[in-house]
Amino acid sequence: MVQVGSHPNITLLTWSEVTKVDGYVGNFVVTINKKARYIKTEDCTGCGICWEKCPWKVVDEVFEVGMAKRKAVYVPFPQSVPKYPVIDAPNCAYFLKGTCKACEKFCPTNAIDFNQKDEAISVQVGNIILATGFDLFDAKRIPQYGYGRLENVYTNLEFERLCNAAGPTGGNIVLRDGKTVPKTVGIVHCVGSRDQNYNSYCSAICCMQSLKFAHLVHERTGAEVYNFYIDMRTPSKGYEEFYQRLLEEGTHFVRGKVAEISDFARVPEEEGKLVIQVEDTLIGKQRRIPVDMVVLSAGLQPRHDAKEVGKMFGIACSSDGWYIERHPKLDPVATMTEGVFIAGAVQGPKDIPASVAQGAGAAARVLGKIQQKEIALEPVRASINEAQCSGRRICNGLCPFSAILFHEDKMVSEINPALCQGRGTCVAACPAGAISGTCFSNEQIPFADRGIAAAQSRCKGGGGCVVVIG
Amino acid sequence: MKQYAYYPGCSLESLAKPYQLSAKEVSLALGLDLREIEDWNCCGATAYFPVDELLAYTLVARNLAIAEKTGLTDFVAPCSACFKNAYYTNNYLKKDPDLADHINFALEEDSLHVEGTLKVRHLIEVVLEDVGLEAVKNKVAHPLAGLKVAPYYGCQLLRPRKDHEDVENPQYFEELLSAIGAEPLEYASKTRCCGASLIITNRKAALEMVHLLLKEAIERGADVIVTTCPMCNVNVEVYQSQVNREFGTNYSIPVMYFTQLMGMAMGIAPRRLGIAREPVPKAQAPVSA
Amino acid sequence: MTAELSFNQEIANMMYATHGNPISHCLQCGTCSGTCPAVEFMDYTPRAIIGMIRENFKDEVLASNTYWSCASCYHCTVRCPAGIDIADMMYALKRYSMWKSRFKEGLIGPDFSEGFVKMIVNSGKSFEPILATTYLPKFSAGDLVQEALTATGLVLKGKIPLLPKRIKRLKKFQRMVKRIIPLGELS
Amino acid sequence: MNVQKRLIIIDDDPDFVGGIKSILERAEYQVDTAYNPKDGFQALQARRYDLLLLDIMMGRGAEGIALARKIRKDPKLREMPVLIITSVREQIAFLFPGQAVHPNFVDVDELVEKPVEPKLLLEKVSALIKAAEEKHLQPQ
Repeated sequence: MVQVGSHPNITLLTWSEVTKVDGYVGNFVVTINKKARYIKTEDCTGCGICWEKCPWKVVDEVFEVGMAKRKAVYVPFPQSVPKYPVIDAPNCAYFLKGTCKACEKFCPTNAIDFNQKDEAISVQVGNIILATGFDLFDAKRIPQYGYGRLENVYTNLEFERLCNAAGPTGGNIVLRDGKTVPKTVGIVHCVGSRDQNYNSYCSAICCMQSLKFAHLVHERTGAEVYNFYIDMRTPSKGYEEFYQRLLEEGTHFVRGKVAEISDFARVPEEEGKLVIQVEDTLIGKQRRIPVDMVVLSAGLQPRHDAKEVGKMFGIACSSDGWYIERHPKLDPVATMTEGVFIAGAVQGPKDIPASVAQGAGAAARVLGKIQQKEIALEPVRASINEAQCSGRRICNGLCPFSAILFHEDKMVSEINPALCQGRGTCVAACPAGAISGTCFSNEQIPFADRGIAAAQSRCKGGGGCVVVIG
Repeated sequence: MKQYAYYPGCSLESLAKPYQLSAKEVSLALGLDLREIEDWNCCGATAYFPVDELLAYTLVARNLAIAEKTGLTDFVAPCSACFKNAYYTNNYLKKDPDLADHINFALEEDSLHVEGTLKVRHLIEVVLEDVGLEAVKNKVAHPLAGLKVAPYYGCQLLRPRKDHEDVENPQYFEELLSAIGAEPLEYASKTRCCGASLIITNRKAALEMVHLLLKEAIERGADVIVTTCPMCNVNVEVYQSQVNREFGTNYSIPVMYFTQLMGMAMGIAPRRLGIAREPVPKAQAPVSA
Repeated sequence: MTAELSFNQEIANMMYATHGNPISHCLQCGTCSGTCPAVEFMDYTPRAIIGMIRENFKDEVLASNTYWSCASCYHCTVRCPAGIDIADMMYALKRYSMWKSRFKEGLIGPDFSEGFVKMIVNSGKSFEPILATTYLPKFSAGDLVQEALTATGLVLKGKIPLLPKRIKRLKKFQRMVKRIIPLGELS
Repeated sequence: MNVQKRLIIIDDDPDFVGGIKSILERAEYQVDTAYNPKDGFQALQARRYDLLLLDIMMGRGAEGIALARKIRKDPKLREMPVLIITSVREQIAFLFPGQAVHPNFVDVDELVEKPVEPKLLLEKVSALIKAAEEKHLQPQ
């Protein structure tokens, strides 16, 4: 990450948001809102004196998931790149009350600027890679698991902080009271995943993450660990071996989706504990397992604003909300919009190695395009016969790729061949019949039909074929 | 005064008479005009479906048809089982024209016709939605300050609806209890089944289920368990002595209908709310109405 | 081919109107059995029953007490991650076993349902005290005493009227029933 | 040579369906089957049948009756003869003990109770098909 920050050919814009995308592959114009940071980045050295001196503490809801505080001037996490901090205006004493300016007083390079304003910039780019990541499933949506209601029920992100040496407890796995080391820990898989009531897909990372948690609990506390799973999914290199190791470590694996977690004790052994009620499906009995701490492996879900962002970049979401790739097997990196690529969990749940691989793939695809200097497009494109176009603009709003533009002067529409993906909606919609699709003209279709019929008559249904028409 | 087609259900004529009395008193005081529909029949409860679900729907549809005939728009049931049956039958009739047609053929014998146009509601929903917490607060004459209450929703008031607010951890009963000045307790078992439908067919299971409900309410320090359903109420109340015998416990906690508690807070005489007819005395309830 | 219609499909055919064949979607995750308040009184857990239905263990399923131990509280139904209405499936099994008279010996459930339906068809209303006493012979001696004590207590407290009610238009009501179930001469 | 007659059985009991299907097939009928009223009705709409053998207790309850009523209201299906084969009396005998299935619950052509004799079954089937054919020819 540091290399990225210092590379001469990479401009890193953090604390910024894309507001508009125009143009097409090789010629995108991206409008970006650079939010006011109140720090002059050209002067800031990232020395950290400002956040040391800032007297205002704010609960860090993002990186520390509400478990620790940060200052009103802060960097999101210690290793973040670039090194410049940002002033959290809604929580800064100066912005709230008009006084303080402690950071300004102590800054050795005079890099604080309370007068900074948001700034709209626009950049011209040839290709775009979207890697906006995911949101964590909100465990409060499953009230029977008690998150937010029962104190010692944690989410995976919270537990992640608990294990971290730089985290709120310095890496000590303790209960919310900050001192008690748990003697038994329950780790619940598939929270909000593989469930039609929430997200029906598998979140892919939770099994391995839960195994890691179990291992850390063993290592640091020696506590008994119960993992509650539906199916154990460890399909990547070295993962199954890790599972074996956990089995050797004596982790209890209870096959069953947890039904509910309660703090009400039915028997004396349950007093003061959290009770996990589950069917142990391997035994065929309902069990109530008392534990001190519960970790919920909440699943991944698309970013809350994935739809709007996708629309801005001309790409679509699946019914689950993940961005749709050009082809799930043959082209999982490109999208239906030429020049826009996706990497990481925007495409679907995936872990770090898979995200890194896809990111590298996307970068290579972009480099390839730059290298080529010109692009080869799919032949299937629509075009408008200017003479026939009645200028009624019916087609204009239909194109999901905004490929149709309108010439007010001539009162005719025109299709940008670089943006058109040959979907044909406009062809069908044009009342004047002015739009035709390459390879799909009225004259060609009967021939294509005949070709398909001939192919069908020879087909033995073996599958695996690709019929190319045109 | 808004009028409602009121379907009391069989229990309110026998075991749950206090519910009937208190529901009527409280509704009147809150400005709800419950019009009991004429010549209604049993809704089939839970024991009818194992035999013939179609017939069970027909039974419910007869009541719905009688209610539709009154021209009123809302069908109100105080019993959760009746409510659930009416709610679903009403939906099925709307969704399945063949079913509606066949049932209407049967209803012809009683010169009735059902459309499935009613809004089927439970009494507590009517109190919350049509009267509202503010209006309830305004009617309270003797706030039940200090009365610790275990709010027991039971099962069929909430389920199997999924479209309804929060079926796992609803809060509206607690809000209603707070509005009348009582102190609702955190009651983890509040949506757990009481086992009423098993009390005859699988007594051991039902007693165990009642046992757990009582145990939690008492250990959390409840003065009273409040219910929204005659089945739950009778089950949790009447079988306490049997639970004690079965599990060697010594439980004795009053069980009341939410309408009784509301009535007390509103200053209605206990006698008119059917209080003092219960097997478990209400002596512990620290209310001097 | 016809004789090979699986038990799974038979049960799906009982539930076709409302649910199609959702049992096939079961993940065997055990949420239903983990949730069930009556599970310790069942021969097999609800999840196991679904597994057995799918694998055609018809005799074992029908001979179990599981489906007659369901309290119809629908907690499993609302939690099921596969969208299966498990409580409704239990009803389907009850109907199946009633229609074929194939259920575990000594259960009260089938008799109770029979009695309940009979009572409603005869009077239009249900009346708990009569029901309870009807099944007293099936209770053990201890239960019997307890039940009798409770019932007597309730009558004394004025909770139970001594006579059951009937609806007014009973004849028409019964003719209505006969249009649904074509049994008995129409009067 | 006679054109083969095509029948359909709508009954949820696979054992019973299997039994009568083989009897009917041995008698040279073409037999289709459906195990619930919905599939059955779809099949009836998809092609013409010479006779329907219908069960009563299916799905949620006595759905065979609802189906028979629906068929009788359908102008295309109205003419098709229906033979109801049921054990409804046994299935919920307790409701009206000792009483017969009342015959006029819906306008059907014939009703027999399970278990049914193969010989009787074939007689009824052929008589119904014949009667329907004659009825069909008469008006012309």
